[in-house]
Amino acid sequence: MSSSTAILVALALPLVGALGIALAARIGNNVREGVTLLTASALAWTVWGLLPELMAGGRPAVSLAEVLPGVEIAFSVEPLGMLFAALASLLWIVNSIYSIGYMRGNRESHQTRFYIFFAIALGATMGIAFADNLFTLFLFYELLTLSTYPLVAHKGDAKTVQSARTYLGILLTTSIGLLLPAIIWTYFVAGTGTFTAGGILAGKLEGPAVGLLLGLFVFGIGKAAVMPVHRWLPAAMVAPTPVSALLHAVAVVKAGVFTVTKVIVYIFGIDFLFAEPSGGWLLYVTAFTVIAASVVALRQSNLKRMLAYSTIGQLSFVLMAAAILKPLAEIGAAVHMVAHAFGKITLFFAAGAIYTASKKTEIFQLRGIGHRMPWTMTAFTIGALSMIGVPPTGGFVSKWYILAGAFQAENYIAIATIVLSTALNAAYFLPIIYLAWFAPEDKTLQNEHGEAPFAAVLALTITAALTLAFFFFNGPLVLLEAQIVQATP
Amino acid sequence: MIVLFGVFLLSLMVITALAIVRTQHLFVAVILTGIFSLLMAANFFLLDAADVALTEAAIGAGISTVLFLSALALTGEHESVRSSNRILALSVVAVTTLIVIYATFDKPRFGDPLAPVHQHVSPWYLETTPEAIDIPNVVTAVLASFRGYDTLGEVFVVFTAGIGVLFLFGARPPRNSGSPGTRAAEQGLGLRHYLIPRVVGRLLIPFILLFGFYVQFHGDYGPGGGFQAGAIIAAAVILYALLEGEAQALRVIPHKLLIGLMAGGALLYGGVGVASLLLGGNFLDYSVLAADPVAGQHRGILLIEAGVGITVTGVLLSVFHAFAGRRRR
Amino acid sequence: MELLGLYHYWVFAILLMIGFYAVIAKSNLIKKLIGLSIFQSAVFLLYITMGKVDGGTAPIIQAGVENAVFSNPLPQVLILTAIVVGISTTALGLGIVVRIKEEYGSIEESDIQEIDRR
Amino acid sequence: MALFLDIASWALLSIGGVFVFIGGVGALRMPNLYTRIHAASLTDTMGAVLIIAGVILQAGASLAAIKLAAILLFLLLTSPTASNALASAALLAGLRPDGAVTSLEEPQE
Amino acid sequence: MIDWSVHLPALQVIVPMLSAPLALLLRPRGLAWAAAVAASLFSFAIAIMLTIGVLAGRNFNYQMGNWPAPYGIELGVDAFSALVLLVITGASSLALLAGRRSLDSDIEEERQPLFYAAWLLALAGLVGIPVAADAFNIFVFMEISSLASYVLIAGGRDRRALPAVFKYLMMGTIGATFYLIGIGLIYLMTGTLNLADMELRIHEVADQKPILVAAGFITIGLALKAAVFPLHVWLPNAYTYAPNVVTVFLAACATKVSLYLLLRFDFFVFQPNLVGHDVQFSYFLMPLAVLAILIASCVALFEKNLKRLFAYSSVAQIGYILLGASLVSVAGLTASVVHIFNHALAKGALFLAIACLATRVSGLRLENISGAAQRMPWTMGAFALAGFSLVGIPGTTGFISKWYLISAAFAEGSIGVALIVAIVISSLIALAYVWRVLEAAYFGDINVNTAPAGEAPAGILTVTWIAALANLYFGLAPSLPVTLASSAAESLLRHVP
Repeated sequence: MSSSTAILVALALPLVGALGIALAARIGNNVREGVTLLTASALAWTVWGLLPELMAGGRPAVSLAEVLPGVEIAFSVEPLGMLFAALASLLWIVNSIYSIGYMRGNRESHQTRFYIFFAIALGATMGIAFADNLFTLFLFYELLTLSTYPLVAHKGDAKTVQSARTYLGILLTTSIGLLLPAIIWTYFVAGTGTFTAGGILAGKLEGPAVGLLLGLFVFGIGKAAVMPVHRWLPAAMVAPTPVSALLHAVAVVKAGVFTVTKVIVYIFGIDFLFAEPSGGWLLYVTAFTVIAASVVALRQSNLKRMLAYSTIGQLSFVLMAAAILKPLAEIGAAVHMVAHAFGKITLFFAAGAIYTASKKTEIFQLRGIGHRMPWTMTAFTIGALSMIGVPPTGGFVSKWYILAGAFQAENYIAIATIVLSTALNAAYFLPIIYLAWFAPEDKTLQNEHGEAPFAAVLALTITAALTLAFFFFNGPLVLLEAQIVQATP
Repeated sequence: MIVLFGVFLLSLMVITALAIVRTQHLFVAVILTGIFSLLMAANFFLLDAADVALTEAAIGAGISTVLFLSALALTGEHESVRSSNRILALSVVAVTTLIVIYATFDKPRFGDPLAPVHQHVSPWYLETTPEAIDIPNVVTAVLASFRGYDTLGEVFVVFTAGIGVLFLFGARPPRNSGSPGTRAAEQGLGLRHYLIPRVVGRLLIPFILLFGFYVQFHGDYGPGGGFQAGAIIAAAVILYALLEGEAQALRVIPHKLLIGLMAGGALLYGGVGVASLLLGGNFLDYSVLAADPVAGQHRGILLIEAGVGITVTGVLLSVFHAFAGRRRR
Repeated sequence: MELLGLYHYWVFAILLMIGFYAVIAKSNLIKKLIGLSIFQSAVFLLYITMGKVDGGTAPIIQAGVENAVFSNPLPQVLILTAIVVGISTTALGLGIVVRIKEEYGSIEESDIQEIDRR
Repeated sequence: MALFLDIASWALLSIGGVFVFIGGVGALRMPNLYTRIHAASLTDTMGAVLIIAGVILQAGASLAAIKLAAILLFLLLTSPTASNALASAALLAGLRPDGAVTSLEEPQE
Repeated sequence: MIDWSVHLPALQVIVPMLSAPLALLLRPRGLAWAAAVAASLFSFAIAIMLTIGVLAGRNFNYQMGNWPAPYGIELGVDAFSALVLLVITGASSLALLAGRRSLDSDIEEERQPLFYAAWLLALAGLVGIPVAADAFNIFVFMEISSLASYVLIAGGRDRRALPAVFKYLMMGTIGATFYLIGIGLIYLMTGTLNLADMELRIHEVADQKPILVAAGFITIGLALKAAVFPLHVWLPNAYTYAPNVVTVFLAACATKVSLYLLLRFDFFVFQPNLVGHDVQFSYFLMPLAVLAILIASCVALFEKNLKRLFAYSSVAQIGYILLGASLVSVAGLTASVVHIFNHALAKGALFLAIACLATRVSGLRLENISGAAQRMPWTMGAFALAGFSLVGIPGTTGFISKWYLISAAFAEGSIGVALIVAIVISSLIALAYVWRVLEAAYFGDINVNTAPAGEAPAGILTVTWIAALANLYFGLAPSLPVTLASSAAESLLRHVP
């Protein structure tokens, strides 16, 4: 299969899958979930199949249609997108396994709708990953937002719909209100929106306008959850855990940071932005978000909300890394996306597993749960350590690169933030681990339960393993991402 | 002398208009409107617009008064005193008027033969008509041939109005509808019990019809044409309906026939256009209708005027019947 | 003559005003229609006035009469059309008024708004 | 001769005008509908006849004269009929000829 | 043998016009409908042929009765009018095809021939305006279309349709009469009625008072008929109480034609000659447009009756069209002309979807359709698609308009930014009101006694989906409207010195 067709297949597969799921659902649930798994693995296979060519420095591309003069729907694969796509497609398999366990364990309703929209969301994610220009990216960005709404509003009761509305409201408002003008502005100034190594705005725009445009982009891409447009993420936690796990730890939020990084690298160009002082505010905002989010996370009692705020922090962490605008830092940003993805999905899986097994959602309920659910809590611990950045977990690698970049740029604010946030992460994760393993469980509330369903446990074990493995085998990834930086003159 | 007369008429019109707006009694208002139209017609005549004067007299003073009266019969004759949003009205109106008056200052002098109006297009009509169409009445020439497409549109406006009224009155009136006017009942009976009007009316109707046809076919030579003729003929039939009762009138000219007239006239006009299209000319190019272009023009004008007359008659009559017959369903 | 010219135009303006006022201010629907027809006939007056030529006659070419001055035929044609359009509008409007009377039992705008509000 | 015709026609015209004037005054001043109709009918009988006759004399022997004559004839037929119809309509509407009602305003229905 | 392609402009008008009396004579049930559909489709085909011709660089001029302009009446078709013709005939055909069943329920059988005749007359009148090149002829056809559309609206079942129509009739007639006054004044100063001739001859008298006043009267009169913001009061009720498919037809094209005329007249006749007229034009229309966009959207946001909700949104959309025009730049005009096309698509599809709903739901209010999507998924799907197009979600036609409008505004500098803010805000409001409906339909729980029995009839549903998919198609491959619009914009601006 030629690489350009591979791209189209990768885009079409999930949608076809969604159709297949809809039809299979008439036959039976097992068939339906079979189709899901099949689609997921097929997708992963296709996407990973693109990897070798990319490592060799190839840039497969395909253009579909020219919508307006100079504005076309086109796709191309480059390291960042490849990374993102590979990550999402890989984790979708794991997540599907997990969802089966979770959805059945909790006897959720509308399961078919759930799987269908999940597939569509993945399709949108692929579109974002492979988008070759701003317009195409925006297209799939909106599709992702709309297709995840039913997933968030899954439960359908008043409270859920309310927070689902917040979710949709913030994401659509920011995207139409800020991102779209930013995109049109870009096209208007540069005459094109195609992602080009080294950026397209150099010389086209200078002075405060750059800062303004950057602002439109950063806050327009609400999925990146930079404060103050982070509110949707905690709101989205009403969704079933698999959704939170894949979408709000990986697909959606990563789509956000991924887009921002891509804009910084390929639209502005890091050198141009580095030279342009008016873009400097990004670092401060993200740094602030990192700290603030961690502090808020510290004060959460609900496990999933705590994870949500931790996610916000980590996202801004990636952005801050990108905003350092040094090659090493950019690599670090990319690596951290992966590391955080593995870690955070593990944590969410664990949270979901706990809920499925024991219906526990609050942190203080977790006293001594480690003995009842050893697998789950082990995975949880690994994930938490990765968040903090303790070797031998993936989190350490990324923090290392970012720190190196910060030193390279002699950017002391960044350094301080990294150190501080590490401390804070430790401050809100370690107590849980302590409670889970060493605190005696209180007999007052009845908790006669064992491990979560097998599928769930299997899934979270796999991700935990990935988290560990990433510490040792991150070479290829770093090489791949290095291409971005070398590409920039 | 003429000047004084013109001023007199205009002032009279203004006074009448004011009276119309002021009176509370709709019946009076309608009658005054008729008078207003007559004054307007006289004024048009002073301004050398014989055709327009005739039309205004026949349609403005005649038909529209009849329509208003029959509508009044169904709705009641008194206007409630309160009139809404005076201030707004006055301000809007004042502004408009001031603008219009402002416009009058650069206007070319009244009756100035050198005004652009008389310099550009109309001389061509006056010159071309004798050789191209060869009928004395230039107005008819312009109406029927040079701007025949407008007239076609106009016929269809009338047609639309007819359809509209029939459509509106096709709906069943609800049970709890308002008080039936007394006059409607009389229209039902006609003026049976008035001997003299019936006799005289019967005597007159043939003459009115005759005059109608005269206006129809003399339109090329003097003032007149399809619209006026249609109105007059319709008036004759309406008079008949008033005398003999509407039911009788419908027996003479049944409803189906009226519809047929409405559609037929319009189709006749359009058909002439299509025919000229098929004979290789442009749409409504009568010259191709006969070997000799001028003869063709004559034929075309005759036909389309007939179409106009038929449609107007049909529409006016069906509208009248629609109003008059409203109560007794 | 000059004055008379302006007088014609001013009468046009005044009639326009009267009709327009009736349309806006009157609450009675039939009165509104009457106002509308005055409004329109004012415009007719404007057109016909501009067609007049000093010492002209109706544009009907008599045989044998040489170099006669004719008034402008075009405005007359336009107004013939406009008059017919006017009567058509009036007829349709009256039809609607009658139907309103049947449905609402009143032809006063304010009453109708009242009825609809409840 | 022409002079004589002119004088005659103007005489007719002015007398007709007088009649019209009288009719108008009557229509305004008379106490009730019937009397008013009576006065008004004067206008379109005598008034009209005399004026049109005058105009005919002005026109001389031509097509116009014949048309005018026809108009005259129709007027003589219609206007009395109209007055009659009006009066009997008023009677039917319940207006009694005793000067009770002194305005054109009909009683409200 | 006759070369029919020469006669296309004339045929465009006379086909629907002459089939109206025929439809009236076709008494038996359904035949009138069939005739109407046939005529409408035929004129749609003619419009397509004209468009092809225009795209091939051919420009159609037609001398009625073979009398040379300016003495006779001239017809002319260029890119702009071709686009408008497409919109009108297409909307009419779709609405008629969809309308059979729902009209049967709205209108008694014996009245149907009259109704369809009126429909064809409305169509004829509407197409007559873009085709005509003669100021007075435009007036005549304006009246045909207005009278006919009064009739169509009066066909509504709800008695409130009648006062609505009466108001429409009043304001419409006033608008037309204003236009007539304007024409009269211009004629008084130039002695011609032919638009092209007028443009030339108006030049030497351009500075005289009657011309300025005429410009004012014509603009106001047309603005009245086009429901430009403060003069829109007739529109909401008229659209709300008309029969559903009539709303589809009129909402798609009635006001558009007046807008077309407004632009055509202003740019062809006044812009070239009146000094600084373009500035006055902008300063007069831009504030109105912005107000329309913002206020009407807000009203729509709090409206509970579906049809009135989208009627108000129409007022806002008219604001968009004017906004683009008021920039007096190629980009701006392209945006507004494209939006004439796109908005017609979006609104047409929306009202078609509403017509589908109306076949099952009684009383089109927000609370009645809660949960409707579970009973009529296809209808609501089309509705959602059209709704997104209205909002301007990428991939739909609405997005194309927004794209052009915003990029046109960027060229305007500081004012442009303010305009963009207004546009963005109103799109968000639009998003909000569309979403209210969708949420009620999809996530609201079914109310047993008002919930629809089942899916709408297949026929109307198919048509609705055709319209909805057209939104998608022209959103992804908008070359046709964009090409027409840009050449229209250039031809309009060519007249501005």
